[in-house]
Amino acid sequence: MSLLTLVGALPLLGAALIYLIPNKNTELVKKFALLVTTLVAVASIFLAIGFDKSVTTMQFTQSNSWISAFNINFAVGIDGISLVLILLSTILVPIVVLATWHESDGGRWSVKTFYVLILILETMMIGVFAATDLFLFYVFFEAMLIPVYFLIGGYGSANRSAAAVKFLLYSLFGGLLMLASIIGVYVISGNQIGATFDLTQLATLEIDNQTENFLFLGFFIAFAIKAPLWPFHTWLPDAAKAATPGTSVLLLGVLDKVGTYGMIRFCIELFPDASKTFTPLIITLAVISIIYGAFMAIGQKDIKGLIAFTSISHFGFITMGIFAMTTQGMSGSNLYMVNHGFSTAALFLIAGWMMARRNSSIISDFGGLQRVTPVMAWSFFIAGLSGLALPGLASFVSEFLVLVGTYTRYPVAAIIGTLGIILAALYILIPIQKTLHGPVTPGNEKMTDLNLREKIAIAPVIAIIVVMGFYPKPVLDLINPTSEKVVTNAGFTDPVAEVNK
Amino acid sequence: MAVANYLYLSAILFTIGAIGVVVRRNSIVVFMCIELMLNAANLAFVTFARINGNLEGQVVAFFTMVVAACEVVVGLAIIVTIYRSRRSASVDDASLLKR
Amino acid sequence: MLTAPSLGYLLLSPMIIVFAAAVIGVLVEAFMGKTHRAAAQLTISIGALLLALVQLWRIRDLSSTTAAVNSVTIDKAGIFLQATVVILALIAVLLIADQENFTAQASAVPGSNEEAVALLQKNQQTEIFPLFLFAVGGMMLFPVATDLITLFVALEVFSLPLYLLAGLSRRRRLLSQEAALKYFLLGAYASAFFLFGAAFLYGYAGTISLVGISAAAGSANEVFLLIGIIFVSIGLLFKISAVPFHSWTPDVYQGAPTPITAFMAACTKVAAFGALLRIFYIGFAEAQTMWQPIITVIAILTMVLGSVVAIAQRDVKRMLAYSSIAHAGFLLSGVVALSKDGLAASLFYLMAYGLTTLAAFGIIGLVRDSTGEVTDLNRWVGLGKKSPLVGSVFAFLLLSFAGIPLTSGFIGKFAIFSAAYQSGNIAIVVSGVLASAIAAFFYIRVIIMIFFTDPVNDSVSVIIPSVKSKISISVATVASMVFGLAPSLLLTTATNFATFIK
Amino acid sequence: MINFALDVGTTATPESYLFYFLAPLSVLAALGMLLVKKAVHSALLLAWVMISLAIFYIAQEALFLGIVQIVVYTGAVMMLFLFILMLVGVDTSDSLEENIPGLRPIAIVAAIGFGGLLVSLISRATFNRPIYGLSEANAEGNAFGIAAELFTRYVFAFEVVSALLITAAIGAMVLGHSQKSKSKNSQRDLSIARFRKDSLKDASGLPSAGVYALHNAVDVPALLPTGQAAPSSISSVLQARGDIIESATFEMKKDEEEEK
Amino acid sequence: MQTSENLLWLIALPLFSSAILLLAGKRANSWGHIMGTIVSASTFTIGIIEFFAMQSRSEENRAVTQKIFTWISVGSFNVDASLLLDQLSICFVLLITGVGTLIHVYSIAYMSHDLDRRRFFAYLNLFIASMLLLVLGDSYLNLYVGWEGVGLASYLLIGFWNEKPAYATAAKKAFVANRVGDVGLSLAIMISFATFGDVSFSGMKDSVDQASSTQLTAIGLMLLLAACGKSAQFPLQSWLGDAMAGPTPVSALIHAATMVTAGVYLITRSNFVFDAAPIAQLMVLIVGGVTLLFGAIIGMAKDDIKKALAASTMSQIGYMILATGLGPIGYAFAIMHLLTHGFFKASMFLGAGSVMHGMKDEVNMRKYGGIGKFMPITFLTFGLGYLAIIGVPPFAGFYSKDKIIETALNEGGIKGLILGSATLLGAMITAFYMTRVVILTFFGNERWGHKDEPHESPALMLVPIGLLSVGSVASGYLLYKGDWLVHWLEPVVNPLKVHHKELLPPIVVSIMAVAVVLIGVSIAVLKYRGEQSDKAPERVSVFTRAARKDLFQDNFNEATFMRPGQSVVKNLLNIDYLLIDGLVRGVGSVSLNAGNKLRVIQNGYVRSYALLMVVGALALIATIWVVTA
Repeated sequence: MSLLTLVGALPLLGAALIYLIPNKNTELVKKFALLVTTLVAVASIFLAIGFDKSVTTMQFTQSNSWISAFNINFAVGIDGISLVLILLSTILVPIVVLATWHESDGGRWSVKTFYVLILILETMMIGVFAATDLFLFYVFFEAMLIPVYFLIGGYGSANRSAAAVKFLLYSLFGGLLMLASIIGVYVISGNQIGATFDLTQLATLEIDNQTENFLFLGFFIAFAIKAPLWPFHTWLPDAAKAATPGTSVLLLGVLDKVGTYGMIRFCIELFPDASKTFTPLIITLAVISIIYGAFMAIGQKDIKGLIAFTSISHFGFITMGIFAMTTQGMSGSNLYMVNHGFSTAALFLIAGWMMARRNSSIISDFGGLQRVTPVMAWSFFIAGLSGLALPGLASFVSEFLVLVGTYTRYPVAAIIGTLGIILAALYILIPIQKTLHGPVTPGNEKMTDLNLREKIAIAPVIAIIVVMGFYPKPVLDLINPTSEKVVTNAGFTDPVAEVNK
Repeated sequence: MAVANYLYLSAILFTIGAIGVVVRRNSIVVFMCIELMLNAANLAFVTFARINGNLEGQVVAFFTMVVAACEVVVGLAIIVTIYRSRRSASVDDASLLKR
Repeated sequence: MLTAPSLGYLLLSPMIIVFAAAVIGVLVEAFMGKTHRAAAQLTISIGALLLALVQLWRIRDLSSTTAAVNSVTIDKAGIFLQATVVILALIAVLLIADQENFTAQASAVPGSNEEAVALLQKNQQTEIFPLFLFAVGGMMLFPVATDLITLFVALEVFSLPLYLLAGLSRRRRLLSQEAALKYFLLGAYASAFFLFGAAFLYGYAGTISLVGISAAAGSANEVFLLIGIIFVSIGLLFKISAVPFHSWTPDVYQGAPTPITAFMAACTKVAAFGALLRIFYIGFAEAQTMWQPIITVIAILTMVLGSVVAIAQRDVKRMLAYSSIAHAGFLLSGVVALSKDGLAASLFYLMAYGLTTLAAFGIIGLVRDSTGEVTDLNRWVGLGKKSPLVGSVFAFLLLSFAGIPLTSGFIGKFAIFSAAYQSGNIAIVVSGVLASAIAAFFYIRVIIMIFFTDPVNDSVSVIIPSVKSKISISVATVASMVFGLAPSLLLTTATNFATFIK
Repeated sequence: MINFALDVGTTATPESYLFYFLAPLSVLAALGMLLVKKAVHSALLLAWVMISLAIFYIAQEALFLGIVQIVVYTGAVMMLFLFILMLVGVDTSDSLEENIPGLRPIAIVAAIGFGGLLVSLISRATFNRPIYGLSEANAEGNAFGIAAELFTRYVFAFEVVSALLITAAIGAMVLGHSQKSKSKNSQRDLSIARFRKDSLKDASGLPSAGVYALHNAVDVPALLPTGQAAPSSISSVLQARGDIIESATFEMKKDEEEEK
Repeated sequence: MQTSENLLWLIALPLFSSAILLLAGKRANSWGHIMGTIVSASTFTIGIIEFFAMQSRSEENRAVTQKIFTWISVGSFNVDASLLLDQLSICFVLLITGVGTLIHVYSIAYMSHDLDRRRFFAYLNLFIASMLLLVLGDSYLNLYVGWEGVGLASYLLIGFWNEKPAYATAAKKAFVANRVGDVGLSLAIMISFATFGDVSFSGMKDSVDQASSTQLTAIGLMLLLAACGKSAQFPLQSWLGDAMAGPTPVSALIHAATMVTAGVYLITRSNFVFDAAPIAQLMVLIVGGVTLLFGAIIGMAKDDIKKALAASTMSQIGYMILATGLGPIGYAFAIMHLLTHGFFKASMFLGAGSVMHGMKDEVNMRKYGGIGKFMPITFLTFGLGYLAIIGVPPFAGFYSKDKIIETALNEGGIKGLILGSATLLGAMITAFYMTRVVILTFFGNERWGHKDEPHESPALMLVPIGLLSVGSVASGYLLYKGDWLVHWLEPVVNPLKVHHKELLPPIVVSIMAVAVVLIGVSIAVLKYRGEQSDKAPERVSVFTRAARKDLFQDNFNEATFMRPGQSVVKNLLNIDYLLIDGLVRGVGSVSLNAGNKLRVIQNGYVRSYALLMVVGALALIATIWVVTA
């Protein structure tokens, strides 16, 4: 069994053990969950250490026959892209657990169930990024919805069940379209090279244009919903508003990345020709997402809705970078996924603490927090600055890479995209002004600042945001070879600078 | 006269039976219409047996009669049961299960 | 002079055992005292089914077209289907054994004194067991029958007991009797269509054996063949509840006693699909190009209508009825595929769906108030809070119906759509996928009601199931779970057994 | 290619006379089934159709079936129908008005379309083989031929039919037979009960329905010596059904006479 | 090129200091300001050391670099975090750290009553670090980091007293306006990468000949946009007036001496682009010219002393930008004016701060009057600054401004005429409004309403002002003498490569300049010599009204960007809910409706079920009827 499988199985094991703890002993449940998730994080760091950056093939591979009738294997393995996303997930989960210590207390179900769901979700998250078998990926992709559905529906705030359903239905709809495409790919593979779900083998298929386009769309719509790309985005604000902050962090920080990850791993790698055909369309959608999400964010009254829409804007950047088909765009997008994960996590966790203290998520209910709760305010501020891609903080590098990468191929898209930079200033600074600045609004005078637990939880995130802003190299080193490979395999080479022609 | 005429007759009787089920409300009459349809089918079998020159069709018709007899027993039992509870043999009255 | 026909008793033994047990059951009914009748009947039923299963295991590698002088073909797929029926029936019989669901005295007028006395005396209609066994026998015969008359007889053999059983509910007897009446009238109606079609097939081919029909290609123009195919299909499509021959399903599912609904939903589907597959794969395979578009359209209509109407249902049994309609549509893709893969997928799907259905109806039987089962969805609200285990299991089953990965429903759907896609029938795959999306909506709605809504102050409770029900529900659920997580075993078996011989 | 509708199996003239005589009649009878009000008339018309078909069977060299059709079908099955009709109320007549909106027009259109298309389709059939006729198959007699098929080729189906018969029997029993909750009272028990009651008014037994009344139908109450109606004289079953005729018209008009 | 290990410290020291001050929280209250000041002073020291080290090297070896680490490397996009100190940057380093240190000292006293003084110093240090990074970065991307860093510091400092919503809004406005400029910078970088495959100054400079003029023009225009944002040039100037919400030392340091001049630095640094892109260069001229008049006009109408100074800053930077548009020779004069301006404007701002300090934070000059006698030292230093800014010889402003006017006139033709008159007109207006400021503040009747007399500020404030006013007296001559600065900058901007013909002798130009200044001063003296009301006159000309409203710039922005923006947001919210989400919900309700409609078929009547079957059968028969026809 490879280390990768072990990392993936660990949370599941933890969930099983937690199940044995008596219901009443909630503190023990929480501590144990923290322990398990931290262990997973540490184990995943060992993955990173053992990862060989010099090769672009899958590493830590393992393949066991699962459903022999369809030649489905339990096949996992990681390359640079998947590794960084797995790291993102495994690092975020313990932080979420620690940060949202009391989130599960008032839920519909027991605290224990909450952590069992979280741990199951963690396994799924690792699985979805590690799967090298298309079918296995799909299984994780869909099965992942269930714990999230219950996390939103069971522990969320008002409107949770409607939001949970919307989330689930949207995702299922996309998933089913993808299923149709998967079946198509599978059948075609059966006709050409013997039925298989192995990604590397599937990438070698020769599919006629029309079919390829349809298959591509099946995958793409599923991922666009997941990502979410305009106009498939409407589930996200609702879900983010209804979910607990912790769940939202996982939802926006990790789950949505499956969409953009899928675009790289499946849309582009399996259907390079169709990707080429649809690139203009997708770039257009991405640009619309950037601007649209930003405008919508400016108009939000609810802090969670705001963060959700900023994410839509950011996902526009990520998608744009991916389909720019340049190494800068591709690496930038990958890096952006990681950075966005941490920035949004920080924003959402702090917003969560703010909301828990004020018992409201309406932006205008806050004000003057910088006076009352300086540490919280500062953390929020820094997270916000990362959200607006301030140089020196994590998002900048990735956003800039995306823009540069896009500019070299699609200058107009990049130019429109840069407008997002201005709007970002608005959508971050307006709420910051309303919440942190100004006179202290009535009701906030007695608000307490972050306690030690919360400080410990947020510190690593802030640290990562800052460090990744100045020194993204270690992560880029992991990402670069793979993204170069993806771009090359898709039949693209980076545009050459004018002076070097 | 063409043997096919029997088939036309069979088809017409079958149609009448099929429509009878739709238009009549008395459950016993409805059931009788179904019997008419079975008879129509039997006529077709017998006719085809003649055309095909083997007795299989007749055997089927024979089976049909037996089966129909059993069906009648069960069907009438059900109708009577309903009648006893509802004091009505109209199929329209038995329409609580809907939508 | 006639020469005595020779029968392959070994190959027929599973069916014969079941029929014999039914006859013994009738004798028990006649000669045994009231007190031990139920136990004896249950023992006989279980024993016979187990024995049949053992026999099926013993003959698993055998095959013959002449076991019953050409009217029955025992082959791999047939044995698999028979085994499926028997296994599902074994689970169902445990649900049926819970007499709480059945009327104490069918002949007593509902609400009459006589009924009250019968209830007071704890009378039982133990005739249910022989009727059940006859039905099982018919269901076993149906998918292996290879001539039209045996098909017709088998159809009636399993239908008649079901008509009767549908009317034997203990509570809401008027509804139950109405269900019986509707089922009977429409069932007989459909049989008439079947028979009429059979006549034309006979007219076309000069024989009523399926092999003969397929061999007769060219002996006449296709008019009679087409009339025959259409009308015979109507009879079978009725049994599998395909649109537009589905109308009976919701009414009957709702009105019949829940264990019977369970049995009906699971086993009838297996038997009817078994027969349908055999007829289309053997009898009509030559005319593939003619019927494929028609069946495709029906399949699409069935999935879509089943899913769409299910959304609007307020009664859990009706909802599952519509869900079963939708699933019939999915299963028809396997028929349309007309390939070994399609057959294997159908076999898997039938087993998986049957298990899930049994468990789901089993659970419906547990949700009650003082007047009996509560099937009104609005009163299921908050069930997950009252009984987390039952709620979770039901939710799992719904997810399996919805075809979420890691459930057997998903594997089934995947297998069957792959086969359909493989056969070039992409329209059916796309519609199937879209219908699944619609269908997901109502399954999820129920999950919301169970888990995410606060219970109304209403005295619905989950009864503590009897040991029999417990075994039945848990076996079905666990099996369904296992086939979802590790479908290989069943899939491989299904693939190995996916052969019809001519 | 043989045009089925025109050429296949041209029959002898007598048979065609028979057909042209009986076929329209049976079609009319079948249509009549749909149109008559009373169920019992429908039953009789169906019996007529069945007998016509029996004749056609015989004409088509299916002697055995023709007989069975008359004996079993028309004789037994139809009698069963009539019996049940009696039970349910032989007089009850169906209102032929439609109460499901839109059903009838659709049904009529569907009927015409269904029948028309079916007939038209049959007329399109062509055969590549001649009509055989049954003379060969019936060489040893029609009954023997059928028996030969039934007991060899279709023996299994034949055996299985027994299951059907048993099912039917059990079904009828389940739905019809009531397990008596206690042993039935004997005549002796009944007399003792009668005399032990408070009043000896009806110790001599109840009058039969219709006694002394102007009409002796079962649903007309008997008249007591006083000339008043005795409701107890009517079967409790009829009473429960409400099938009881207002007795006033049959009573002796005592008051009027006294006045005179 | 030589390397130096000291450069990192220039940035790291203030950055760490800032971080420490922020993280330490209240514990650092007692020593935070001291540390901040010491750190700033040490950067100044390093700057001095580097300056002398540089001077001691031969001309071609003066520039030094330091590579810190590889920052971003993807495909052909490689950017190191690496610093470059050359003749141009050292000027800035010295200005930033020098003036910065003085302002740190000043702030110790000025902010002594503020509870958050520690935080203030943290921000100041953060600013110093970012500004140094801006001028030391060896590529546009590194510059960009500093560029946004100073924007952030500016945001934090303007909004230092953000309890007042107006101040917080001003901070936000500044940041957003800057962001518009930043878009220009980031686009410039993108185009540069697409054109040169490189974003470092040296790399681009080497292959500038191979680039097409379209690309270079695009880069130039985008850089100009960036400069407009940062340096408050037309049309992005509107934030500067509002930025006066920040504490006065901030206005002195950031919004007068250093940050706002970053645009000038950027254009000068990109001289190789602009020299090859005439259209862009022309745009620079236009922007500079428009802004210098624009600022001057606004300055005439402002009653808020800080806003009047801010308008003047805008105008003076207009001069600098205009100078950079004049080509190689102009760069040096732009930098010269930038440096002298740094001294005298900082001095005047601090003087204004001193006045406010004595006047209970009153900023309205109409409520001043006759302060000169209460605050003699402030009056003196302010006066020196005043003389410098209006360009009276031999004060600093004279040398630098005169050179710009002269170069503008020397452009010749219509261009020279327009530019010359603009600069001369600007000089006249400057003289007018600065005189107005001085008269209203230090002369005339006492118009403050309260009993307490204004008092002189503490020494800790006066010393820095004094030192700066020394600068405003002397710096001009020192830089001018023997064209020192022009020679110093030669390796960077090549000012002497292009020979300029002189249309007018320099002395004539100087006389003209002094003449217009005198006219301006005279008008102001005539207008404001008598008693003044403490209220602004209501009945004023259209021009004054327009000038008071910043020439309707805010109204324009509001009408052009804010309002439409708001309505876009509002409409999008509706569209999102009604159309996009509505479509999704629509699908849901359509299915539900369909479900409900179809349920009607299930009417419970067994006969209609049978009919449905018949109809179904009919449809099938019809199908085969058609097929077999």
